[in-house]
Amino acid sequence: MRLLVLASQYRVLIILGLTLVVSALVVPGDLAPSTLGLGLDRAATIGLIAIGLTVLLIAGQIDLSGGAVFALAGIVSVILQREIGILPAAIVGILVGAVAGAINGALVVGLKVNSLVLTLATMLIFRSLAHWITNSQPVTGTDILLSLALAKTYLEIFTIRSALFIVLIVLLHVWLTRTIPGRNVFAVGSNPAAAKESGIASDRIVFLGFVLAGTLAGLAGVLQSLVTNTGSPVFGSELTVAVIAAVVVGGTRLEGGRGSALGTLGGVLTIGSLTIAMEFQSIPAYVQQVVSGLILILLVVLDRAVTTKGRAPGTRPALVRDNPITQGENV
Amino acid sequence: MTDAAMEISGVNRNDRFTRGSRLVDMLSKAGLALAILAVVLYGSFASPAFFTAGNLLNVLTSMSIVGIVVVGMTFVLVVGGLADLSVPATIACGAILSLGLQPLIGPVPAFALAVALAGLIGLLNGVLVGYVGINPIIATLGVGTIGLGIVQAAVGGVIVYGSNTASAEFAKGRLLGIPVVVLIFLAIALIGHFVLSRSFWGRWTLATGGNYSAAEASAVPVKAVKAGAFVITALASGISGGLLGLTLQSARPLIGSGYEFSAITAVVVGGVSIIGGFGSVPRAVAGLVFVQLLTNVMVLQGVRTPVQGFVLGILIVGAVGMDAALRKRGVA
Amino acid sequence: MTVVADCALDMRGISKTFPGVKALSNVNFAVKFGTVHAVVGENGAGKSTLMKVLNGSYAPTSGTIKVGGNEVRMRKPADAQALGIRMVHQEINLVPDLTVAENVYLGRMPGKWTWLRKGEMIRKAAAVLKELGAAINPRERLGNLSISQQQLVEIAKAYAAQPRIIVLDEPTSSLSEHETAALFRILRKMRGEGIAIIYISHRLKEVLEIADEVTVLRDGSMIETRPIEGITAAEMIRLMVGREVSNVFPKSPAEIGASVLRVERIGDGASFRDVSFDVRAGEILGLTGLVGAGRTEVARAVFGLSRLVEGSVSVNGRKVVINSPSEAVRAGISYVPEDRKGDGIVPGMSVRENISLPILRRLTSFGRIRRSADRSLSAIYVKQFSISPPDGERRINLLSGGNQQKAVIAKWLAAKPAVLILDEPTRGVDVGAKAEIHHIIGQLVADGMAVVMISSELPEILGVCDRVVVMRDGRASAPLTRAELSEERIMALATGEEAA
Amino acid sequence: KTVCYVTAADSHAYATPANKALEARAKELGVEILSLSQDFDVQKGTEQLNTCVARKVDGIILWPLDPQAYIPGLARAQQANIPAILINSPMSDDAKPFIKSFTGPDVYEEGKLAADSLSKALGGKGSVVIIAGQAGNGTTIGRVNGFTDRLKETNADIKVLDTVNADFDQQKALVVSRDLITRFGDQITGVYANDDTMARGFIDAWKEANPSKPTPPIVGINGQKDAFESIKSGEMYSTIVQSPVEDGRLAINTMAEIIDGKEVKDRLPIPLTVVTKDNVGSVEPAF
Ligand SMILES: Nc1ncnc2c1ncn2[C@@H]1O[C@H](COP(=O)(O)OP(=O)(O)OP(=O)(O)O)[C@@H](O)[C@H]1O
Ligand SMILES: Nc1ncnc2c1ncn2[C@@H]1O[C@H](COP(=O)(O)OP(=O)(O)OP(=O)(O)O)[C@@H](O)[C@H]1O
Ligand SMILES: [Mg+2]
Ligand SMILES: [Mg+2]
Repeated sequence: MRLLVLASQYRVLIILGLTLVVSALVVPGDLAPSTLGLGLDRAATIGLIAIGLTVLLIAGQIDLSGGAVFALAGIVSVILQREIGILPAAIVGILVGAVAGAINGALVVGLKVNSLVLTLATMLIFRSLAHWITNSQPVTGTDILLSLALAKTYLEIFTIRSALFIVLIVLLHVWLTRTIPGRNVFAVGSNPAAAKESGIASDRIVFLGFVLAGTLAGLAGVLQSLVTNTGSPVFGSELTVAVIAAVVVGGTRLEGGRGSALGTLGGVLTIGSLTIAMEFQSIPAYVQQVVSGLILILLVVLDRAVTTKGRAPGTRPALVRDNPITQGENV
Repeated sequence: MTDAAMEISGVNRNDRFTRGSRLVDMLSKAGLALAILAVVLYGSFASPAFFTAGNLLNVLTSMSIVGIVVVGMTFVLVVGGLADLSVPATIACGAILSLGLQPLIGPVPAFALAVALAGLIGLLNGVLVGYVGINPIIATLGVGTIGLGIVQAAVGGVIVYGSNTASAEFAKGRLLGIPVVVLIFLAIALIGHFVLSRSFWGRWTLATGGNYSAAEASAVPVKAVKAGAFVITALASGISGGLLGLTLQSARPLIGSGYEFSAITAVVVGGVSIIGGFGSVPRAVAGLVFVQLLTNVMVLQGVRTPVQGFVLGILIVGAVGMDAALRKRGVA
Repeated sequence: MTVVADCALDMRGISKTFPGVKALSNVNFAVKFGTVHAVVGENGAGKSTLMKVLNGSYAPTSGTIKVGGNEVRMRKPADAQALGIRMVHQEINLVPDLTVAENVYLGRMPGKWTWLRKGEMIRKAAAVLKELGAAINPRERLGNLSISQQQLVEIAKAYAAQPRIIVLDEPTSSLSEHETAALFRILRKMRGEGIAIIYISHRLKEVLEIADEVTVLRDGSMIETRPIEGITAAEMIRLMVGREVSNVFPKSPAEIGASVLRVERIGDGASFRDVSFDVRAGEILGLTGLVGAGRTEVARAVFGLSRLVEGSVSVNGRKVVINSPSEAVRAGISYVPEDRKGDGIVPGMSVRENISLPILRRLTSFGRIRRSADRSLSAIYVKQFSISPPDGERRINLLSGGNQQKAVIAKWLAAKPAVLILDEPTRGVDVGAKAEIHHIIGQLVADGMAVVMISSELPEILGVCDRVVVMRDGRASAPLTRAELSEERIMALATGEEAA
Repeated sequence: KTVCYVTAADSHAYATPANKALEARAKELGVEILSLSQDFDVQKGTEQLNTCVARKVDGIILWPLDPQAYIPGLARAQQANIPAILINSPMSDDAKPFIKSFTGPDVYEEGKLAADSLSKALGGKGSVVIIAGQAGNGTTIGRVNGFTDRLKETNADIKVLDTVNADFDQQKALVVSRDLITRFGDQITGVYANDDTMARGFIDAWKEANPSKPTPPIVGINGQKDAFESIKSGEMYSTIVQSPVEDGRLAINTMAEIIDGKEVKDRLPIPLTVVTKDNVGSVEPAF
C-alpha cells in the first residue's frame, strides 16, 4: 500500500523516467540533448495551454475552447501582419485569446452555467469564427525567416517556445503554492460555497482563470502561427483532448481543488517524450492512440486506488460534497 | 396543495407554504416548445420549401441516427455521468462490425453482435466510472481512444462495404410511409422514456444523479446504475452505428466522429441538467428537434457552414443560460 | 465607527420569501454587545434564515439592519465580514482540500502583499485550536477530519477572525459534552470582551446555561425576546410550539423479546475493532461515546456501507454477510444516517420518491413502478409522522430539517425492518419534532422492533434507552443496564477516566 | 538508407493503400521507411518534420495537408541537407525552393477534369451544386478551385448554385444533399462531389426524395469500387481514377533516385483517368 501511495505521488516522475529509459533503449541517441529538446518543443504547445487549464481545473472549471482559441489567435496574428507589422499583430493575437477567455469567464460567472457545456458552445463559436474570417482557407504570413529563427534551438535544448513554457510553469508553481490568490484558487475549486462565505471573490478568480487560459491558448496559437508562418482554421482541433490528458496525467483532478504545476509539467513532458519515442519507432498512429489511452486510464485508476485505499479503509469521504465541476448550477 | 392535505394538517400554520415556483416551472417546460414553434413559424415564412412533408420527413430522418444516441446520452447526464465521449468509437464499432461480419454470419447476427460488442465498450466505461470511480470525461475519452484505435487496427483503415442488399433495403425502406430508421428511433425513444420516468431503474438513475451517497445509503445499487447509463448509451450508439452502416452500405473508422457533441448539444439544449438528477427523454428529444429544425432552416436559407456553427454555439449558450436562470428562480 | 450605546445589532421588520415559503415575516431582533443571545424555535421556524440574512448570504425581501447603530446593506458574506460579523453555519462549510490552518484563515490569510506566511498561519491556527480544546493538527487536510472535528474547525475559523458579532448556528449538534464545555469557556471569554454572541440551539439546557437573553421564533415570526432569568425550559417550549409538551423522553414500556441483531467482535481494520453487542426485540440499545469514537463507522459497516474485516453479524439468530445496503435491507436492517443532507435525502426528489426509494423493487411490476402503491405508501407516512407540509409531492429539500428527518425515518420504516439503527436521529431537531420522533421510536419497539440508537446527547440516551453501550477509541464497553445507567458512569467509560 | 515518410494518416481509405504501396516498394529498393502519421492534424505534421530532421534521415517524403505551414520545417530539413519531396497534395509556390519534387495527382487538375466532364454531360449548360470536402483542407481547395476556375476559363454557361462542405463523409453528404434537394429541387441539373463517397451520399438523398426520377449527372473523384458500380448503373456520370498505389510507388521511386544522386523533375504527376460509362469496363478501380 505504502508503495502504491508513493508510486502515485511520484507517478509522473516514474512514468517520465520509464519513458526515457525505454526510449533510450529502443531509439539510438534518444537521450541526446537535441532529441530531448525536440520532445520539449513538441510539448511546449500543449504545455502552454495546459498551464491555463491547470489553474482552471483546480478552480473547478474546464475550458474546451482552447483549441479553437489557439486557431483564432493564430489567424488574427497572421492576417494583421501585413497591416500593422509582425510584433503588433502578434500582440493583438494574444489579446484575442485574452478576450476569448474573458468571454468564457464572463458567461460562466454571469450566467452561472456549467463550464463544460458553455465552453463546448464557445468552442463551436470560436471555431466558426476562424472559418468565417478566413473563408476556410489557410492564411500566410509575411516573413518566413522569422519562423526559422523562432524554431531555432538554443543550448541544444530550448527553443523560444519551450523556454517560455518552462519559465511560465515554474512561475505558476510558485504562484499556486506560495501566494494567497494561489491558495484561494484551491478553495474556490474545492468548495465554492465555503469560499464565497469566507469572503473570497470566487467569481473574480474564476473569471481571471478563464482569461488566463484564453491568453495562454492565444499565446500558443500565435507562436504556432509564427513558427509555421500560417494561420489555419483547422489548427488545434486535436489539441484540447491532448491538453486535458496531459494535465490529468499530471495529477490534477477534474473535479477541482487538487492539482499542481509541477505535475502538469511532468504530464506534458511525459506525453511529449512518449510521442517522440513512439514516432521514432514508427509505431502506427492507432497503436499510439491505444497506448496513450491505456496510460491515461491506468494512471487515473492508480490514482483512484491510492486516494480511496490510501486512507484508512472504511472511512468515508468528506462531508462537503459539492462537486465544483458542477458549480454554478445550483448556488 | 390538495384539500385532503389541508385537512390532515388541520392547522393554519401551513399557509406559509405556497406554490410560487409553478409559473417558472411551466416556463422552463414550455420554453423549448415555444422556441420550436418560433423556428417552425419563421421557417415557413422564410422558405417555401420548409413546411413541406418531404422536408420535415428529411429532418426527422436526419435526426434519427443521432437521436438514438441522444436517448442514451440522456441517461448519462441524468445519472450524473457528465458525458460519454466514447460514442464515436461505439458507433464505428456498430457500423463496421454490422457490415464487416455480414458475409461471415449473416446480416441479423452481424447486427446483434456489433451492438453487443459496442455494449461491451460501454461496460468498460461503466466499470471505470461506476465501480472504479474515475471521472467520466477521462474514462470515456480514454476508452474511446483505445476502442477507436483497435477498430482502426482491425480494419486497417479501409472502407468496409455492405454485402447484403436485403438488409440495406430494409434499413433504407419505409413502413406506412415513414422511414424505418425514424420508426426505430421513435421506438427507442419511447422505451427510453418509459425506463427513465416509469421504471425502478429510471427512479434509481434519477436518485443516483440527485444525491449519490443518499441513494447508496437507500439501498440503491448506485454503482450498477451509474455503469448502466454508460452501457445504455453504448448499446444505443451501437444500434445507431449499425443503422448508419446499413443505410450507407459503407463504414469507416471515423464514421461516428462528431456524434458525441451533437448528442450532448441536443440533451443540454433540451434542458437536461449536466449535474444530474434531473431530466427526461422527451426534453432531450425536444432539444434535438429544435437544433435540427434550426439547422435545416439555416441550410434552406443558404447560410454558410461557419455561420451555422456560430449561430448554434450562441444558441447553446442561450439555452443553458436560460435554463440556469429559470432553475435558480424555480428552486433555490 | 462609533458604538451607539451597547446595541450591537438591530434588525427591524425583516421578511424573507422563498419560492413557495414565507420563511420570515416582519421579524424584529436586537442584540447587545457583551451578551449571549439565544435564538430558539422549532425546525423550520426561520432561525437559520434570519442569520443568513444577517450574514449577507440572503438578501431580505424587506426590512432594515443596523449594526452598531448604523444602517447597513449587505449583499454578500464579505460585506458582513467587513462589519465584523462572523457565522458558524449549521451545515459545515469548509474547504476539504485545504489544510486545517488554511481553512481557519480562509479569505483572510495572514501575509505581506500576497505572499503566504505559512509558518505564522499554522502557529496561530494551532493556538486557536488549542484554546478550543481541539486536538487537531493544523497541517492536516481538512477532508480527512470527522464531522465533529470539522465543526470545531468551523468554530475556530469564526473565533480566529476576532469578530464583533458572532453567530453560532447549532454549533454543538455534533459536539460531545467535553467539547461543548470548551466552547462555552470560549464564549464566556468572548462575552467578557464585549462581543455580541448569537447562539442557536435546540438543546435548551445549553441555552439556560449560557444565554443572557433568549428570542423565540415560531413559523417565521418573532414571538418574544426575554432575559434568561425567570424563564424555564418548559416555558420556552410552550412559546416555541404554542402548546404544552409534556413528556420529552417517554420511557419505553415495551416487552423485551429474543435477540434480533447480534454483532460479535467486529472490526473494520481502522476505526473500530472487537465490538460486540446485541439488541433484542422491543428494546432500544443506546450507542454513545465521545466524538469520533467510531459509532457511526460501526453502524455503516453493519449496514454494508463500508467493509468489515473481522467478526460476525447475525439477524434473528442467522449469520448474515452484508456487503451492500440492499443486502442489509434484505436481512432486515435499516439505517438512518447521521448526515441528513449528504446521506439522507435526494434533494431534487419529492418526499414520496424519497420514501419509496429503498423498497422500490417491491412496488414494481414488470419493471414499472405501480403509481398507486407508491402514492399510498408516502401518504401513510406523511400522515403518520405529520410531516409538514403534508404534501408528498413537495420536493424534500424545501422542507425544514426536522421534517426532512421524519421523512428519512419514514423511508426506513417503509422497508419494514427487524432492526432499525438510528444515527443521531434528533440532531438539530426541535423539541416538538424530537418528542414526536421519540414517540415514533416508542411505538416501534412496542410493536416488537429492535432499535439501536446512536446519540451524543446524554439526557436522550438516559431517557429512552433500555441498555447502553459506550464506545471509546473504536472499542465498545459491555452494555450497561438501566439500573447501572448514570451520566457519570457513561462519561467515565467514554473518557476512560475513572468516575470520581 | 532511411527515409522519413510523413503521411496524412495510417487509417484511411486512400492513404492506407498508398502507404502500403510505398512501404512495399521501399523494401524492394532496400530503403528503410520511418513512417509518421499526422492523423490529419497539420500541427502534428509540422512537428514531425522536426523529428525527421533530428533523426538525420536521408530523405523526407511529406504528405502536406496545408499549402504553407510546413515551409519552415522543410527549410530546416534543407539546412540539414536532407532532400524532401511532396506526395499526393501540392503546397503553395513558396515551398518550391525547399523541395526537390512533387509527385502525385494534381488535385487542381482533377477539379478541371471534373469540370470538363460535367460540362460535357450537361452540354455546357446548367446549374450545379458542389459537395466539397473539409473546409480549409488542401485537397478540397484544389478540387473546388480547379473546378470553378475551369468553368470560368471555358465560359461555360454553368451556374454553381451552392458549395457546401460535407467533410468527405458519406453521412454528412447525405444530410446536406437532402437539404440541397429540398432547397433547389429541379434546379439541380448536375452535381460535383469532391470524392466518390460524398457522391454516394447525394445519390442516396436523391433516391429518397425522387424514388422514380433518374439522378442528374454526378461527377466524383477517386475511382472507388462502388463509384464504378454507380457509373455502370447510370446513377453517376463519371469519376476520376487516381490510384493510391501509383501515388505511393512514384513517391518512393523518386526519392530513391534523389538519394542516388539523380536529378528529378520538379513535378511528377500520377496518371489521372476519367472514367465514364464508355471505359468503366476497361479501367481498374483505385480501391
Ligand atoms: N433556500 C431555501 N429555499 C426555499 N425554502 C427555504 C430555503 N431555506 C429555508 N427554507 C424554508 O424556510 C423555512 C425556515 O427555514 P430555516 O432553515 O431558517 O429554519 P430553522 O429555524 O433554521 O430550522 P432548523 O432548526 O431545522 O435548522 C423552512 O420552511 C425552510 O423549508
Ligand atoms: N469524513 C471522514 N473522513 C475520514 N475519516 C473520518 C471521517 N469521519 C470520521 N472519520 C474517522 O473515523 C473514525 C470514527 O468516526 P465516527 O464518525 O464513526 O465516530 P462517531 O463516534 O460516530 O462520532 P461522530 O459521528 O460524532 O463524529 C474517527 O477516527 C474519525 O476520525
Ligand atoms: Mg437551521
Ligand atoms: Mg457519528
